[in-house]
Amino acid sequence: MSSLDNPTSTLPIGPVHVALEEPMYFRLDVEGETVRGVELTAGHVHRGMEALALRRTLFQNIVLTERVCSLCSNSHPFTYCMAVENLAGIPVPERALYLRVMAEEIKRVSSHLFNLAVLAHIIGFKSLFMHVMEVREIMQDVKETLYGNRMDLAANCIGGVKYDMDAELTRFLLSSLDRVEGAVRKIAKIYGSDVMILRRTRGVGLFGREDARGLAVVGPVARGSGLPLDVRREAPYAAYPRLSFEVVTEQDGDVHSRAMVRMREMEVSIDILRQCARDLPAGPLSVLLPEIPAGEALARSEAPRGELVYYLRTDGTETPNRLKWRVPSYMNWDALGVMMKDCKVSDIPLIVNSIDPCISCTER
Amino acid sequence: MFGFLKILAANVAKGPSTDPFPFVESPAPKRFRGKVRLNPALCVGCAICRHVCAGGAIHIAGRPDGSGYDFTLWHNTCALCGLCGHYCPTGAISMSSDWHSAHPQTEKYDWCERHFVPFLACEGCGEHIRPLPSALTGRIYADNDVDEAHLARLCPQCRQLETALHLGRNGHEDHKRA
Amino acid sequence: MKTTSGPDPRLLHGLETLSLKGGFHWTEDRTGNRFYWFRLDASEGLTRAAELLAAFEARMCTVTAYDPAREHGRTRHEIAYHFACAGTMVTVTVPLFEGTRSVPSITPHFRNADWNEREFMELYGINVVGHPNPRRLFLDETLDRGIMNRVIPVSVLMSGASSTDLWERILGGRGAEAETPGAGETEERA
Amino acid sequence: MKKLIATLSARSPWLYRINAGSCNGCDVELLTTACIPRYDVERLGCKYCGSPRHADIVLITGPLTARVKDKVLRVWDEIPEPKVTVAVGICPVSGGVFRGGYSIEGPLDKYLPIDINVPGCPPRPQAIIEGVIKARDVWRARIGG
Amino acid sequence: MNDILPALFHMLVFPGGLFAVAAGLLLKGLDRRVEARLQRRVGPPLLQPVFDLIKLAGKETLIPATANRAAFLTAPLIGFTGMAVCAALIPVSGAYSGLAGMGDMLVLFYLLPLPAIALMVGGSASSSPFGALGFSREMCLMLAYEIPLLAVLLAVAMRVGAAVGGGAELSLSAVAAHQIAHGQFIADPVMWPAFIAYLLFLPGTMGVPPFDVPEAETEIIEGPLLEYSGPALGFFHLTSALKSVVVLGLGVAMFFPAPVPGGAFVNVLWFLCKCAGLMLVSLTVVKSATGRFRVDQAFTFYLRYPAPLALASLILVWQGA
Repeated sequence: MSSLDNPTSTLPIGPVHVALEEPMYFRLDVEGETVRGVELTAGHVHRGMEALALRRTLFQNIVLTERVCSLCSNSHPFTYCMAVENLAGIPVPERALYLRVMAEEIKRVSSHLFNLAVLAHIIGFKSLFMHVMEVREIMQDVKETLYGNRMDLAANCIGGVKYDMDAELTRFLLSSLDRVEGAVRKIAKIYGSDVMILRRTRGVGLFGREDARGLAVVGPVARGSGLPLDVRREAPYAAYPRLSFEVVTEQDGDVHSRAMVRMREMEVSIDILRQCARDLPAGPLSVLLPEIPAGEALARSEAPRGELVYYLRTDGTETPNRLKWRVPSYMNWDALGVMMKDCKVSDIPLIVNSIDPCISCTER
Repeated sequence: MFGFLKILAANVAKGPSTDPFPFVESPAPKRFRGKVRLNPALCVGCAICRHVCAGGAIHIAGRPDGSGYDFTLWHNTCALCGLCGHYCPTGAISMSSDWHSAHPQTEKYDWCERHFVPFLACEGCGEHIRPLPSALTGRIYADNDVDEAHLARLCPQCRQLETALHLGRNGHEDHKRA
Repeated sequence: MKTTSGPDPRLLHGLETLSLKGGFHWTEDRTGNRFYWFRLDASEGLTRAAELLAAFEARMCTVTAYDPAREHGRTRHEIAYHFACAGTMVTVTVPLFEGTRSVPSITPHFRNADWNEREFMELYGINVVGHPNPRRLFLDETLDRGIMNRVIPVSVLMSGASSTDLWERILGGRGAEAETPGAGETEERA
Repeated sequence: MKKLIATLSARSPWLYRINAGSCNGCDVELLTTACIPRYDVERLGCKYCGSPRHADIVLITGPLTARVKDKVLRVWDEIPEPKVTVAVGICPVSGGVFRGGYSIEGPLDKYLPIDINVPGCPPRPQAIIEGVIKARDVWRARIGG
Repeated sequence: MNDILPALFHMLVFPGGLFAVAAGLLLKGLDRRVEARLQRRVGPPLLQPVFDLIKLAGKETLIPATANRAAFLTAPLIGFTGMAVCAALIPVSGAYSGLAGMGDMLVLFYLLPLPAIALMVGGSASSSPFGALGFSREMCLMLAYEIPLLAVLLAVAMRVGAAVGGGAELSLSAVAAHQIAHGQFIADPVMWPAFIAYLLFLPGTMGVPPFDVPEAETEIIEGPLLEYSGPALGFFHLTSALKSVVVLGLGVAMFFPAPVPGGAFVNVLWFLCKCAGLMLVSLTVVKSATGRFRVDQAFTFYLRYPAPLALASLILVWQGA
């Protein structure tokens, strides 16, 4: 409607742009306010981490992988450690398996809260953004109290975990979970009924089930399009085989349904955390390490953004021969092409945020 | 919108949730991983901390005169991962809950944890060595009735010799008793 | 708890026939998840393997190129294609002979192989025949193609992150550079 | 008079953040610090702005990767003088765990005059506030207060 | 000569000029502080907008290389001058009855869009693609909110006009005087739809959520303001402060202008309180409780709700209800 001037023009977004948490460059062909073509240039956060990993010892790589991305920062060392353990056949103690799941789910809740908060930020709903971020602060406090850092938990080590829970910390965790759960329910109600949110997110960034299958998307993007993909269910690891949880899906495949998947997943995660706190077995936190033999191994996990794959290849020395990881966002970027087709300029940040893209993960 | 007004009203009623930090100190929780600290009395210079440090923050160098070694940890490249403390065999390295890290650029290279750890002369052969901390000797010789304090002040060779002799003596006595 | 029962035996059999002699085995993690590993005869087999995997609705997870030996002066590559198929992982490895620097693209069968292939093109300097969009992906133009092929000398492996230049500034003349004291080392390693 | 103006001006430090290839950790913590009620930098007069041209204090995260370098330097140039630069996290200060990578151009002080460092991985929001306050003092001194 | 001096005084000191600037900045400060409270924050000091302006005055003004210099630099002045004139037209009952003369409501109607036009000029002069997008969005939004504004003004003018003998009374001071004598319009059910329409018009003209589309930070990085810095940016802020006094003062004059007993000083305070009240209801709370419309949604919103409401009042007035 505002295409008063020339029919198409070029609009650059990024690499340094407020709506993008991270640098990514989009070149849009726009016709008034309507997007006709998208071309993206990546690589601004490419730090050459896979080359660095070959120069670090197997221990140093725990820390290095944690810095792939700080929003899913627990999933990386966790899956990396699983790859080492799969390779060397290290039996991780039962207690450690539960503690690992706890760290993972705590991160998932705060990661999803962050994504939902940014959604509100993008549509200019500042108060809601702040409200959700304040709820996230409860989880940040949990992380800071349990693990000593608000982003990078440093919970994992090869063969187990580095930290323990005691009665007092468990009490603290459970009471925090109660607070978060109450707040999340209220937030879910707002996201599900607020006129402003519904008008901005319903029917925007449509991504159908067939597209989801064809582009092999993962995580909440796939589940928002009705595909029940979840590594925790498909190939259970750590303590997940002993926990009961639901794989959340939504059918509409728009920005709103991806948001609602995350919303409902938080409640599932809170439930998993309660189960872990209840069933936490006694025992050691980690095992003594054997020599790491030469070989290759894979490990998979469900990070907050979807399936995460680690491939490790060793040659009997202290440094890996190859360490490669495929992050969930890597699979989801292509989906943007489908979602952004003929969308409005105002909806671009919203659509980009709806795949919860992690650029630092993708580019390493 | 109207649902959200309720939250706004509740917000006003609850009052600000702002941390009064710059005006009042904000303590970190007990487990907080802040600046790394070294207790030089416990450090034996094994350098496992340097080995596992992904940021390359730790530097350990002996003095040319053999009087001891310098331990330097540069906070500006420390990722606060805590692996050094986790793998430290004597518990010499720990994470403090000190999170104050802002400093002007002029202090960039001085933002360090520095310690000089002296060597002592071995009570056996006189060579410069780092005595074993009591925490460690206590653990190693928990089941033996040896003079731990003396053993701690021996170089590895003399200590080996001494323990062998000791075991030999005891073993001999046991044998005699039997 | 597992909802899936593993890949179709016909797929496994088909991949096995494409493999080198003895180039097939499987491993299992502690939870009982299986990983199938195939080593292909030659890179031509890749296209047929991809066809087969696509027919059995495998999902391409990722592709890893690597240099198995990391020897000085020689580069030899292997490319491992990782697929998820009915809840298990199937890895198809294509060894490239020394001097061979190209593989066929599998994008006709797996749309999402695009980025993966561009990535090993730029990082390892391997050519992909038939790639629809062979631009650089992440690597800046100022950096050489095939940057991962640079052999890393073993001496810098251990603490690659520290440079002497930097430490001279930090130490600021305190304590001259000397080697790590040996004291204690032997005990702690034991 | 000049001193008074400087003192009053220093009560309005507007923040701008640049991501020079960060892993998100510091970046998210910056967003948290700059925008949420718990830390409320607005009570210090700070405002978080979207355009570099409105900024007084620029907070940079990340180790400065090869591809982002020119863009970061260009954006930094667009910030009107007088300005103060703060490096947040260990990456811009020293390269952190990424130091020595083939794609890392940092540390940042090779290219930009840094005033304040706030190391940490990531630093606590309170530490970032402390950095902003120190930066504000630098800024006040720079405009003559 | 005798006419010019007071006029100049009204333009430069009270209620235009100094007073309006001070009042505007104070209102902005209050707005930010109350918004902070709604969001569980402490918020900035009340005088924060003043500090911001002092700061901006001392910064350098960067001009993009590709910009049209003259247009880029004059744009902020256009809006400022327009609003300074407008401010002198607002009657402060009990202290100042407005500039004598007919038709100042029409003048206001024509001058009010000036800040928006200044933004459009500045945005297109900066030659940034975001500025251009901001331009088209501002234009679109302006078309939408001017319709209800016109209807509201006419409804008020005709209501007063009908009472004094037919036609429309376009003098604001007469509008205020009429209400002081015969009861305020806020207590007049016929005028309620118009009042609601005016409340809905305010966030649009002030560019706050849900109608901040031309300056949407997360979409087009503050659009037209993106390239401005230093004193030039300061002028835009100043204009916005003045404009808030103008539109809020206009609302007060049109719907509840009655003074309180006491001197001029008390009534100036009373006027400010009424402006602040109007601001809190129509701007502060609204922007805290909503997100941002897409530009097409904002456009249809204005055509769907405020315009019919204002027309309803107008028709009722016309029918002589």
